[in-house]
Amino acid sequence: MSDTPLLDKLETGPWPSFVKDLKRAAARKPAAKDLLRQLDRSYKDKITHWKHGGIVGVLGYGSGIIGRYSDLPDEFPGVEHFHTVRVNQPSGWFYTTKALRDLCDIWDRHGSSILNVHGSTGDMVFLGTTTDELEPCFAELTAKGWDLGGSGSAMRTPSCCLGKARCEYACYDTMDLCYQLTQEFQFDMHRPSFPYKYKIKCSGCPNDCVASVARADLSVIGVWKDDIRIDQAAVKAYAGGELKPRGGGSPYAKLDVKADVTDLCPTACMKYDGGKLTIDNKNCNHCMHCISLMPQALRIGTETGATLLQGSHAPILEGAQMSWVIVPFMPMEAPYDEIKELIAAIHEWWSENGKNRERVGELMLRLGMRSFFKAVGLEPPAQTVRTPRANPFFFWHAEDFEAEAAGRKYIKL
Amino acid sequence: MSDTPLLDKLETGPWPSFVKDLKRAAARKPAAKDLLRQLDRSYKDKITHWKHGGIVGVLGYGSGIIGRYSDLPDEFPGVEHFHTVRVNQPSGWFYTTKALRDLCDIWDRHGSSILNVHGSTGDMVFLGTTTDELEPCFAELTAKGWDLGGSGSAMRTPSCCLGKARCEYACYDTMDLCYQLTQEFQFDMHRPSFPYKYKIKCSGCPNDCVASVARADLSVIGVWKDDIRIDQAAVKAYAGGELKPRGGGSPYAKLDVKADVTDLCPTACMKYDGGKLTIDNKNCNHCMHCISLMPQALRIGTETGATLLQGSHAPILEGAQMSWVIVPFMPMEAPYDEIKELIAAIHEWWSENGKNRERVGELMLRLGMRSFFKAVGLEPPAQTVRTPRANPFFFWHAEDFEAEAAGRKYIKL
Amino acid sequence: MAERVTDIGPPHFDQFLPPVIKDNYGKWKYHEILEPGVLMHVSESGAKIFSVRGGSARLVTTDFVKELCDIADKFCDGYMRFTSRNNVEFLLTDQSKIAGVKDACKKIGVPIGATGHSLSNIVHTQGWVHCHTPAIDASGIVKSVMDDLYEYFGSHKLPAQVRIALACCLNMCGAVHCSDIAILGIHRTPPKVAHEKLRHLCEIPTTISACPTGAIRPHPDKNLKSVVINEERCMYCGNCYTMCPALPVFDAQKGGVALLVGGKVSNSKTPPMFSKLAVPYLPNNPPRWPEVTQAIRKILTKYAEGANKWERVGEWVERIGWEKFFEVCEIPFTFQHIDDYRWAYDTYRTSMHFKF
Amino acid sequence: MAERVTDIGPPHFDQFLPPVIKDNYGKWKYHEILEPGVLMHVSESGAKIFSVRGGSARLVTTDFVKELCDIADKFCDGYMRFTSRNNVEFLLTDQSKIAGVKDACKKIGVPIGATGHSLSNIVHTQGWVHCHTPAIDASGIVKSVMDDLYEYFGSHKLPAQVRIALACCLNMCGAVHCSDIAILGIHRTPPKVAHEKLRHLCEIPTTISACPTGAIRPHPDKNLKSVVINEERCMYCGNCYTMCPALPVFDAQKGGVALLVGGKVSNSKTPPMFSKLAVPYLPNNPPRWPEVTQAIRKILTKYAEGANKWERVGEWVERIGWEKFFEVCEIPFTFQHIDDYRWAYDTYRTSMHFKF
Ligand code: SRM
Ligand code: SRM
Ligand code: SRM
Ligand code: SRM
Ligand code: SF4
Ligand code: SF4
Ligand code: SF4
Ligand code: SF4
Ligand code: SF4
Ligand code: SF4
Ligand code: SF4
Ligand code: SF4
Repeated sequence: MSDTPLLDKLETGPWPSFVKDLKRAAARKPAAKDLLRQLDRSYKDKITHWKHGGIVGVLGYGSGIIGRYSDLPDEFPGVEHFHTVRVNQPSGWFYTTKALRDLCDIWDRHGSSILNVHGSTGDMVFLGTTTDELEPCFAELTAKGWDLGGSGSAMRTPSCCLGKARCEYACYDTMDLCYQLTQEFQFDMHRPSFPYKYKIKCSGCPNDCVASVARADLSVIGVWKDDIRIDQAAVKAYAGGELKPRGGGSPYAKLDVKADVTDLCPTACMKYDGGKLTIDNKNCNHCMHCISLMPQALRIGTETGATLLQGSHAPILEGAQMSWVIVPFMPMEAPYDEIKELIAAIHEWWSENGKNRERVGELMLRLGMRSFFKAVGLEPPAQTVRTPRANPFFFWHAEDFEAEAAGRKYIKL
Repeated sequence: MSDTPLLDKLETGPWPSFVKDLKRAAARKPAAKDLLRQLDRSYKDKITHWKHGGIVGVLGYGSGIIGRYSDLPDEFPGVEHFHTVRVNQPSGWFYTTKALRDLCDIWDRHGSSILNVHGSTGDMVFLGTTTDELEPCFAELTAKGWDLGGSGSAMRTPSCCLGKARCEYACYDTMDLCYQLTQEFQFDMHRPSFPYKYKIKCSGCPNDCVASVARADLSVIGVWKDDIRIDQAAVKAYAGGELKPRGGGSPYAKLDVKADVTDLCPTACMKYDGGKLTIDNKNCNHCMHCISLMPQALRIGTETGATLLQGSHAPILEGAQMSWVIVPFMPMEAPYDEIKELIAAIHEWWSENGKNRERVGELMLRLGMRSFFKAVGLEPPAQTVRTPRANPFFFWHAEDFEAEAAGRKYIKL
Repeated sequence: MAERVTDIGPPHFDQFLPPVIKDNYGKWKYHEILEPGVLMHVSESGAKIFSVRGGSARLVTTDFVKELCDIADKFCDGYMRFTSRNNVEFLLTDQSKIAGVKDACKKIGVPIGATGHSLSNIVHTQGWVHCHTPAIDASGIVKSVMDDLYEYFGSHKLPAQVRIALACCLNMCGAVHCSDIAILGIHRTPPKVAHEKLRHLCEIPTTISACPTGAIRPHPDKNLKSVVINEERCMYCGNCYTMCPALPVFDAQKGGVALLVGGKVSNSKTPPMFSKLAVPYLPNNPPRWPEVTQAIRKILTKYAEGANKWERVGEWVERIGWEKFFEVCEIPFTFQHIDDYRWAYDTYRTSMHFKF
Repeated sequence: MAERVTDIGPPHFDQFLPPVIKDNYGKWKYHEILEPGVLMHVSESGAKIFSVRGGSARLVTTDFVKELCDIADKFCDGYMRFTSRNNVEFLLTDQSKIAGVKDACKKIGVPIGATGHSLSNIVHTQGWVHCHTPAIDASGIVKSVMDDLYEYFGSHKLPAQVRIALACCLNMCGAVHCSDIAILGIHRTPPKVAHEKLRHLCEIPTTISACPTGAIRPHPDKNLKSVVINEERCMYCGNCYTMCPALPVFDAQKGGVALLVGGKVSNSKTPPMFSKLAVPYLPNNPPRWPEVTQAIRKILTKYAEGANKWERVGEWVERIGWEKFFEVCEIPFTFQHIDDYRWAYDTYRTSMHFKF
């Protein structure tokens, strides 16, 4: 009889089977074999068989490794220790086969041969090794130019969409920014000393292909300030059906420019009279809908940069948050001093004020936006709110009264 | 020189001047005269000159009177005492001149001759009398069939739109319900024993002409369940310009049925092809827009009743709330037993659980909707939420597990 | 002594209804607005009732009410009513008498209007006329604003109806929180503790628990039997003063007016909306509050110019976006605009949906 | 011993880019989706790059990665990448080689698709494969759901793109909170306190403060040096377990799956939205979780039937209204659906905008 009767049921079906795949590693690796056996046991018991993680790592680093031990080590000795190694991915997850084979070889030598491509934060996750293999594995990785990603209360591995490498919508160089920030914050990534985790994700445009708005303490999203570029001939070609909507990626053969594009524009800032398409760009909110449906007719503007949004995280503790706008527009060119300095200022404010395990977004809610903006030296932009407050409970500081004495007015009359 | 140099500046201008009017009373009433003088002083000092109210009232009642004393009694002896008497208005604020003259005469005899038609809650507010005039004034009022309204932690004077008396949109008899509920809760209105105030407002349709959704612990808003009645000939007359939009109440001479009506329908459940107007009534959300613009072509349905919403109040303490749906549809016919029993059950739950000065809407937030719905014996309707929860922090009770054991399923498969 | 009559409630409305209403109760079919301030309702039976609507200061005298009665007696068989916004309505069946009602109203200074796309009467509160907590007066500001915007009361010029309300303190008795334009009296300094009075007048635990932000603590000197206020936490709501007269929250110099905009309560097209902070502070400037009237006129004018047909103030602002509203009205964005109370998070812009 | 190398960060991406990308970096002009799973990007220079996208289990072996490398070596000059949803992309310049890539993928069981209006790969987490807090497995459910919905991965049949994500506990490492459909592992019973272990393993103040609802108190018996849990307040979030291993929150019978729907992160038309609770509980039923796959299929099918063109799941639901969504999907409304956490108020229906 099979060791893994329940898992075996996952070998069939059209989607790639991790069971089939892992059985290959199991054939040569006791850890992989016991992983499957213990997993099958979990399928039977409907419960995890991993103990609460312990603290393991490589010398000098406080992060990059997640310790893990089986709670049934006698039954499954191959996974008594089964730590993971987070390998910092390259920007945009581009690889050469040479590099990938190197990584595989290292992991075949020092671990279970099982991995995630990739982890949810972005790292390549090597799944399952023992404590004594950590240091040799790390040495081989660095020798080949690789390093560990983040874990714990530290800067986490930044990630980005592929941006200018292969996307016409990229408003700034996501891959370069991601690389530069990763380098800039190496120390903070490997030596946890923040109140909690800190994540950065870089998307090249409001399509947000790395979901940064939902899962990055700092979301950097590309945007343009000027006008959408229009190729009227191509608009005609879409209207005529020679060009397919969304580059051919939809079930719909032909675009009805009015019904599909201009009527669905959320700001109603477009007009199409059957001939010429016009856009009132001052009222466009960069939603990307029109551009996505007619990529050959419409292009993002040329005065480009990024919006910074801050504060998203998963629901623990206050409920999930999405990031909100803190800087509507920042030019985004190497060496990226402005954003680097801002991040450093944010870290300082957060480290000084944040409670243990308080994300920066939670701290902003707790202390209020004024405290944040003042501390990092930013003006509060009207774009930071979707709507101003409805309640009348607002504060006045001495500096407000001083400003009034000096002539501040709250509306121009 | 005038006693009231600042107020005098409010005698000019096209809008009715309360100063001019009150000066008439001032000519015969010292209280009215000193009211204006003290008010002028406030205009100068930019500060109120009323002391924190004291407890005064009529025998056996704990409410209906708001005590008020000047903080400058020596300067303005006429307003040393200046209490108000809240006279419960008749449903819909309908009066005969006979009744109004009676009321005026009573107030001329026992008070300042100054009044509000009407107070924000709905009462006719007699403004300004002394403690010793309260009982005689009350006696004369009751002799003529009038009674006091509410104040303090009590049932407050219910109010209603004029409904079926003069409005084609009324989905139930607001004036009758308002009267019946006022009578039903006389005891609770005059003897404050709730945790805080409790207000009821009755609007005949979703236009909500008494703003009940914003300022009633219980908002009763008329609605229909079946189809909007369409007179296609009248639709044509609107399209043709023979009938004016909104009965003539707008600056626009002619209706564009598509642009003005169907395109603005929030559920997009209407169609107009230039000939016939059709409505997918199952998807109509009763917003009233189309009916309001074409009152001669469209009429509310015939299966009518009311939606109950609960919980609105001004911002103290948690921030303002609007009422939310607790019963999507209740037939609303005399003797209104169902709603009376529900209100009684709500009061019981609130009185048992509410903290001092906690509105029922705040209690619902604090204890959660399950506690409320269970206590008053209602099923939770899907309409109670605009959207289900986004956070994953939900509770399970023993009764849920029992129901599951007995076969409850959370989706039909 | 005769037996005391109590708990009789108000008179039944039936006795106040004109015969045409009794006969057609629940049978009204449609209405027309014949001109600003004049409504005609038509019954299924063919019967008609005309209503002439007039403005009132709400704060009135019995003299004024009797003048109204005179008009109703002369033209309306003695029937009249008031509206939910404190206007008066004369009810009549003989269309030819409308002109008479209007003339008579003119004589006593009652303007006709408030129907359809007008600016109706301002719902408001007591102010310095009768309350102990106001930051501002009510009636005087209302008079000033209505004088200034008079043209909109008796016309149908606006893109939709506009409803202004005023409340003289954060208790918001005017229920201003869902108004197209809300005029709100605000304090801006923490209460000053009158220790001597406090010990006699106030219950300390109740006072402490009245504060929504937890700014009040027992005074460290137990003998004082008083409290101290953490001024950094206080947002001047005055709720402690409601519970304890020894905590006055007034400051004649700093108090003033905030304007909130974009609220509504009808369900027409969009659901009811709260008003949101537009102008955080305008000076308290009796007797005519020029800054307040000018600011409101500016907002109203920009709305009238910018809104689509049928668009309420809030619908216009939501469509163009608040950042554009601030720009159009030339209102600088301030820290006060950013919510930092209980549900602040829901007001933040968690998207790229903004304009430059 | 050689000097230890640290803090070098990842290799610079430059070395991994194919020449056509280096040459046209930042110059891409537009793209076409030639067929499901096959993209063509065209540069201002006229250069083209083709990308063939394939599905992966994400939990893979070095054997599998080497197989991918074989394909990339054969057809792509050794260049490839992974996507933000754990798909693999083969990058090539010679259009004629696309067929070869597809064939080779077929041989190793890699399906082609995930572009345009498809269902892409399921972002997911560790589950029983590696984590200490899961209520459910991750990889097994993903496999089961993708097997069932396979047809949508390699086609453009849907009204818009659909993104499913899975997280095995409330920590939500899959960041499921903004997904069209979210599969979430939930515990439904309070942690069981292991007093003996607790005293050795956990810091009591940290444990207490970890609880968002304040359900944890010090044990009244001081000698125990442990805690008690107020079971009525506990909503099984597991945060205390994260801080203290002596508070396991598992129950093999009661744990299971909740489905949340309607989230998105793109700004296209509508702003990013959270996923909302649709199905509060489905049993944890390995190895194939049939109730979960069926429920998801039902929701997806109803969406595909009911949505307008270009409408994401959340846009569809918001348009028809949640009460209609529940009706269409035959999901009974329960107390669990009603928010009662921090910002609950904002989810309540404060309008008449509902349907019967
Ligand atoms: C490996 C990974 C899941 C995966 O399978 O991909 C993961 C695994 C764990 N996460 Fe995570 N998280 C992972 C990405 C995420 C993400 C997604 C992201 O980063 O984009 C999130 C949501 C976004 C966010 O940060 O809020 C996430 C939100 C959490 C949280 C809740 C944080 C919160 O503020 O709500 C916790 C709880 C904690 O930190 O105590 C957590 C905790 C954990 C721990 C360390 C368990 C724990 O309680 O200590 C898990 C270790 C599992 C193991 O044994 O391997 N993980 N975690 C992901 C990291 C791989 C990588 O480096 O690429
Ligand atoms: C007279 C009136 C204003 C007016 O000029 O019309 C009024 C006057 C007062 N209100 Fe009010 N409220 C009046 C309608 C309202 C309304 C509107 C309504 O009822 O539709 C509201 C908002 C709706 C609501 O109930 O939330 C309202 C919300 C408050 C509040 C805040 C309640 C809250 O939950 O946020 C307070 C504070 C309190 O109760 O301590 C308050 C307190 C007061 C007090 C008693 C002052 C106090 O702190 O104790 C005021 C007495 C003034 C005086 O000296 O005459 N008043 N109050 C209104 C009653 C007249 C009438 O009976 O017809
Ligand atoms: C008389 C009055 C009811 C009463 O019992 O006193 C009333 C009477 C009518 N209302 Fe109203 N409304 C009255 C206060 C309200 C209020 C409450 C308020 O302002 O505090 C509202 C909600 C306001 C808000 O949303 O902020 C209100 C929102 C409406 C609407 C929705 C319009 C919109 O665009 O949102 C309609 C529909 C319409 O105007 O076509 C409406 C329609 C009507 C109609 C046409 C109903 C009918 O067929 O008879 C009545 C004449 C309207 C007109 O004058 O143009 N009534 N109406 C109230 C007159 C107040 C006044 O003197 O100005
Ligand atoms: C390759 C990838 C970026 C990367 O660096 O890895 C990518 C690539 C592209 N995305 Fe994306 N998106 C990628 C993840 C995302 C994500 C993130 C996610 O799913 O976690 C989103 C946000 C999803 C959400 O809103 O929940 C995303 C939302 C979009 C949209 C918005 C569509 C919408 O209706 O909301 C577009 C526009 C479009 O499809 O026309 C878009 C458009 C594109 C374009 C057309 C951009 C371009 O011109 O090259 C690319 C091909 C799309 C296609 O396959 O149909 N991309 N895209 C990611 C592929 C993931 C996968 O394997 O499935
Ligand atoms: S986020 Fe924008 S720039 Fe980046 S890959 Fe997606 S569509 Fe392209
Ligand atoms: S990007 Fe969006 S808002 Fe801007 S014009 Fe296009 S559809 Fe309209
Ligand atoms: S709420 Fe409806 S029924 Fe009542 S007066 Fe207004 S429009 Fe008529
Ligand atoms: S009442 Fe509103 S939702 Fe219903 S059909 Fe008319 S406009 Fe549409
Ligand atoms: S709003 Fe404030 S100041 Fe004005 S009447 Fe009400 S409680 Fe008094
Ligand atoms: S005014 Fe309000 S916030 Fe300030 S101390 Fe008093 S109750 Fe607290
Ligand atoms: S979601 Fe929870 S159980 Fe799953 S990997 Fe993350 S922390 Fe572990
Ligand atoms: S599981 Fe969550 S809610 Fe329950 S006791 Fe632990 S931390 Fe508190």
